[in-house]
Amino acid sequence: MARVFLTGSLRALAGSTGEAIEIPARDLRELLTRLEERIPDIRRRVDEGLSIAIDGDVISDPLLETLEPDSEVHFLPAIQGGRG
Amino acid sequence: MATAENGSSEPKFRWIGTRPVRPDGVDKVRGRANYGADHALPGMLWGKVLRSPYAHARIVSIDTSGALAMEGVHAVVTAEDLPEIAPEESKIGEGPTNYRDLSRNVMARDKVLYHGHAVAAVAASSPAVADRALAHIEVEYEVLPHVLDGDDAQSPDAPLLHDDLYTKGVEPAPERPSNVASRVEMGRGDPERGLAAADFVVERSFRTKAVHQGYIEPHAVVATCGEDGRATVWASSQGHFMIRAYCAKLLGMEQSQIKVVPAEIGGGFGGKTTVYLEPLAIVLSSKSGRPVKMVMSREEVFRATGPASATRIELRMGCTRDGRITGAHARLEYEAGAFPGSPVGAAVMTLFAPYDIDARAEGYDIVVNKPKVAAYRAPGAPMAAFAVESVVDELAAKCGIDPIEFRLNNASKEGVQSTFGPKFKRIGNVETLEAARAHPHWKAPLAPNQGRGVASGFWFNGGMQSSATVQVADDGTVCVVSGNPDIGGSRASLAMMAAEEFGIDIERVDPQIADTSSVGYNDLTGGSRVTFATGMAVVEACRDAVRQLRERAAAIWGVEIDGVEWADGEARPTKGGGELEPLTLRDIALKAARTGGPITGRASLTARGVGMAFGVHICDVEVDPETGKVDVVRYTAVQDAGRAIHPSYVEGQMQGGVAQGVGWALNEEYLYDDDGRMENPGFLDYRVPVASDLPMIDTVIVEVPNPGHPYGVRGVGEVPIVPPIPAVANAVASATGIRMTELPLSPPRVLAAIDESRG
Amino acid sequence: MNGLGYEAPQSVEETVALLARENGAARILAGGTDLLAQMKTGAAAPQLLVDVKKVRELSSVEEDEAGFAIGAAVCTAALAEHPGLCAAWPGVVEAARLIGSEQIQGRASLGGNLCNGSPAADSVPALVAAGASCLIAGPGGERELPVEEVIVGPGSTCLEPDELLVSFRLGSGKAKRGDAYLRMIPRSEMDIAIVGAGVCIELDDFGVCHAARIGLGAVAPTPLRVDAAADALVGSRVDDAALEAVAAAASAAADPIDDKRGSAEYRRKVAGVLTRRAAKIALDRARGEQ
Amino acid sequence: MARRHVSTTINGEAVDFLCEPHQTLLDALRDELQLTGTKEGCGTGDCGACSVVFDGRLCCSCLILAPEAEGAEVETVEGIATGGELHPLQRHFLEEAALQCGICTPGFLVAAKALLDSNPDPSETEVRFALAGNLCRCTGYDKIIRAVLDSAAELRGEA
Repeated sequence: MARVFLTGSLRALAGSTGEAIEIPARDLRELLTRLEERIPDIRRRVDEGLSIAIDGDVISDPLLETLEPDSEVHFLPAIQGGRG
Repeated sequence: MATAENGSSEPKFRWIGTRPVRPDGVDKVRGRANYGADHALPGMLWGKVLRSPYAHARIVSIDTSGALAMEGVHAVVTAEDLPEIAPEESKIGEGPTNYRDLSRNVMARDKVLYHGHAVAAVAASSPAVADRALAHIEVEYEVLPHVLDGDDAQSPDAPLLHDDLYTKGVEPAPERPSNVASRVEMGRGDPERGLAAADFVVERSFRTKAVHQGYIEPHAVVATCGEDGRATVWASSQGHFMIRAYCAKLLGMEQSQIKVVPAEIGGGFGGKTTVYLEPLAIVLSSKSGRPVKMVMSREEVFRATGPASATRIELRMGCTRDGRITGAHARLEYEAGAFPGSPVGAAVMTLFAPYDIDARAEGYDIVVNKPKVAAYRAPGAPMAAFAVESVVDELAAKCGIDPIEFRLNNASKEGVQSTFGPKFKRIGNVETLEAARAHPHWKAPLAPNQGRGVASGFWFNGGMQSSATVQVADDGTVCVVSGNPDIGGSRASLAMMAAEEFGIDIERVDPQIADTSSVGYNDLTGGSRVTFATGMAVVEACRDAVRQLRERAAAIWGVEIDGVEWADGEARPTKGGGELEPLTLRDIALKAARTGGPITGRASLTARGVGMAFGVHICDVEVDPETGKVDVVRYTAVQDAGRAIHPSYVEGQMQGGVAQGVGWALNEEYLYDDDGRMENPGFLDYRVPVASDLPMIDTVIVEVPNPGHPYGVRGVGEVPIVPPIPAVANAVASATGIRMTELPLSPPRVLAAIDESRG
Repeated sequence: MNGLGYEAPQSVEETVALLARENGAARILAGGTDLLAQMKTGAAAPQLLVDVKKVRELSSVEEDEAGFAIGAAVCTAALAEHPGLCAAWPGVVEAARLIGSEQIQGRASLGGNLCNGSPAADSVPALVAAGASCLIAGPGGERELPVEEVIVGPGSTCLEPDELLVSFRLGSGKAKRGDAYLRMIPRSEMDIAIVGAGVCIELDDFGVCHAARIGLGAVAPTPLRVDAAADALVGSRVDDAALEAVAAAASAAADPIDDKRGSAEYRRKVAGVLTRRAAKIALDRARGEQ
Repeated sequence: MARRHVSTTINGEAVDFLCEPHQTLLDALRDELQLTGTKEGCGTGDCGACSVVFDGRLCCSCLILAPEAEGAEVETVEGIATGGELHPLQRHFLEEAALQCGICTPGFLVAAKALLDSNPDPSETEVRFALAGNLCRCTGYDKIIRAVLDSAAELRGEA
């Protein structure tokens, strides 16, 4: 059961009030499929330039990463020119 | 001098932590190392770029016939020679870059968007002929009103740079185009509630000017492209794989048609993580049928390559009487230059990182008629740290608490949720603050007109993709092949890690930086990632080779592989191996042909477990009250490197970051006239620090190992430029009693502030 | 910059003849540290460069009982190696030694610094304070002018196209006289002066200043000789009151512009500060204390 | 326009080259003679990367006209090491990591050698002001100054 933290605009779209929502998923692909029920264009947003942090590890171009039962997933705006 | 301090038990290394001479050093002190402009080929032509004299204008027509007719001119290129690129985000290089914008920055299409924007290019028999040819290209412009300042660009009636630019990150999506390219917001908790509960609240607005990375080597390239459509490019860049990918994308070529050979790079600091000349050189060579060399003048580097953003930052922060920060809110406006892409996202992410507080930051990326910004060492972070660390200093003073104690009271540490989302893993923020507090500099006496400032700095560092191959020669020596340009001594660090893995002498390791056709893909040198990520690939590749060596030893001894262990450069039988003699690397390598063939280790990976890092700097300044001149009289930089592989180069990164930060704080700025022309495009009036401006820069390396790396490495290149601006500003405040919030702190500005405070 | 001619005449006469022949299209090349930089940015485009470094009178420093003749093309690094000049005119030598880096010092000359015509030229305020004069050769023979009369506006001098600055004349060393030069630059080196102040003070046997001269740089379209400031010293023991007066007079005489290097107000204020500080150094040197 | 023939001496060897009158000595060294150790960082005498010793004086070769080299003595970075032995300055720069990217190193070595040839025992401040004409953006100067001071001590036989 991964705990997903959504930032400002995503949280509004997902209609969640609290900081985090619980989503059962063994890896990122599964997580995104489940999240699509709440945010239909979540995959487009990730491709367009959202970074994802899994347990503190910021991943700029995530796809297959596995999730631990107590993993925390954060969606971050992509870092523009962020790795100079 | 440097003293390494760490609490953890210290594993015994033979090479890691020592200071061997870098393997590529002799060529560099003999003047034999080849940088971008040092390559020459038979029949080579010289390429030059015609640049826009206007800050904003429509290109009505370009007539190149006059230039083409000139004797000695072999080719002319305009936007028509480059394919129209659809807007598509690139995932490599410096983070999301829009290929359409990149193409239009390499050569203007329909509109010029800044003074110095490339409009056409020629290839001719000599630089002088090329210069004359530029004068024979007739361009008809329809001059448009321009906007140079981030504030003005946001007003509704400001001239629009892109009529198809709608602000991203705003819900609901806006209907009217704007100069605000995007909005980004991050935070934790409810800062407004915290601010309401604070005993002290400080609210200030900060301004910084655009500054340049200031690399001493101007951009340079030599390219050749044959009738078979195959190109070879010798480029001085921070990533030749990025150069290949960007050129292929902008020219509509396959990457297999382009080989990029890395020249030595004469400094980059993030400014050479993109393309300016390379695509043009390829097209000029293809049209002329001859190799083409292009070298920017220093004036072109200033007018037309990426500076760091000018910024305006508003910050409100509050704390309780006993020094606990209760909340903070920041609004960051970063100028992106002609195309979207300022590092405001990274600034929003990093500015509160040193502190365990509820805080929220919103950032705006704003286009203006100035050159497109490029990354500059921890992009976006130094300007934001200027704001946060200045206000933190003021709050500490209001509470009457020592500024380092105040920071320790609020320091983020392992397990704390960051304001950009994830919880911090193992970090050295507290240890770095404690090492600074313990340093003799912190309590040393000050002379009249002197002041002392302290500041923290953070950078998250990068992982990204790296590949390495390790070839074992039959004399038992090892060639370590990787694909990251070596800006500051990384060949030495990679060789040291390989020597440690093989257990052999470093002289027997030959680190090579290979071209794009000779090693697996490597993301660029940036994000302080090379020793971390490429280092990880080298270690994996060495371990792959060692496994093969153990297999060969097992075959020679006729035992199972787990009957063989590797230590001190030789294969040894595990316990119970009886009378088997150890086999050295050379012994096994000599028999490689008969035991299966060449031994080659290989690794390609996306590096995980990036080690975020912190720095704390202490700065003493002396301020001349009658002229406003600020002199840095003492400087100490403390930084967590996780593990210092080659301490001299870690110290070098710290000292270099300090010098750039001090220059940014005191004298560096882009000056523009009302027509959008830069007034100081040269090293005389764009004042980078010279040797006599600085004292010795003492360094303290703290080592809180990063669990994510085989040797505990954290990136070190970018953190050191984050603390200097606030450290200098806090020192000036301590010396003069005046809180200055606008850079640079040049003598005229400081004297004006002093006189104003005297009323 | 193409189709450029280059000549290296051996004598003053030959040089003057060359200049006359080209009537305006030729430029003198001494160190070239200003001229070549301007040619590269297109700010100057001569047809012919006349390299004068082979002409004896321009490339040597002569000393006799009357004083010094400093060749217009002698590089500033060489001035610091002339013991007599350093002893007699420390202010002039330190001003010359502030023109650019060590590398620039290996080429830059007092002649080039003056004829480039910059209001911020480092050597000129000190030469003005030292009462230096310029020997100028032309088709009609030689003439001598006080140095402050040579620069007539930003980038322009009173020399005719066919005239050549041969040398600077300076008096010989004198007891109880001291000169000094200070400048304000944002860095510690490698900058063009935001303000420059040259001061020369002569004391009588009782320690009273009986003669003074002050030159200011970068505070007007040309380097200035500021007699009002000098008068504030004459007759005083150059005490604190006199020093304040000279500072005020210098600030009052300044007529600076705002530009990328500094604001007018800043230049006016700092002109006073630097003149006072330079006067103090010149005083110490006049008293033989430095 | 006719190219001029220039005969000069570079690092002790007689050398001839052809150049356009407007070419600088730096252009001639790099493009006509393929001595690319001397670097161009600015072209206007503000960065020191093109430092050479010209007739015994430290100069910026970007501000010297190539024709002026006629009969002159030019010393470049390529001439600092002699007989296959690195000069102490070159060795100390390597041993003390006084270079990172290395583009400014040739200019620093030429300028530091010119300094030590005339002042064998400079103070830190004297070294800093003597080298103020050489810009470095990577090192913050600390290790460069230390390497020059250590080389001076070795050359004085005190190291």
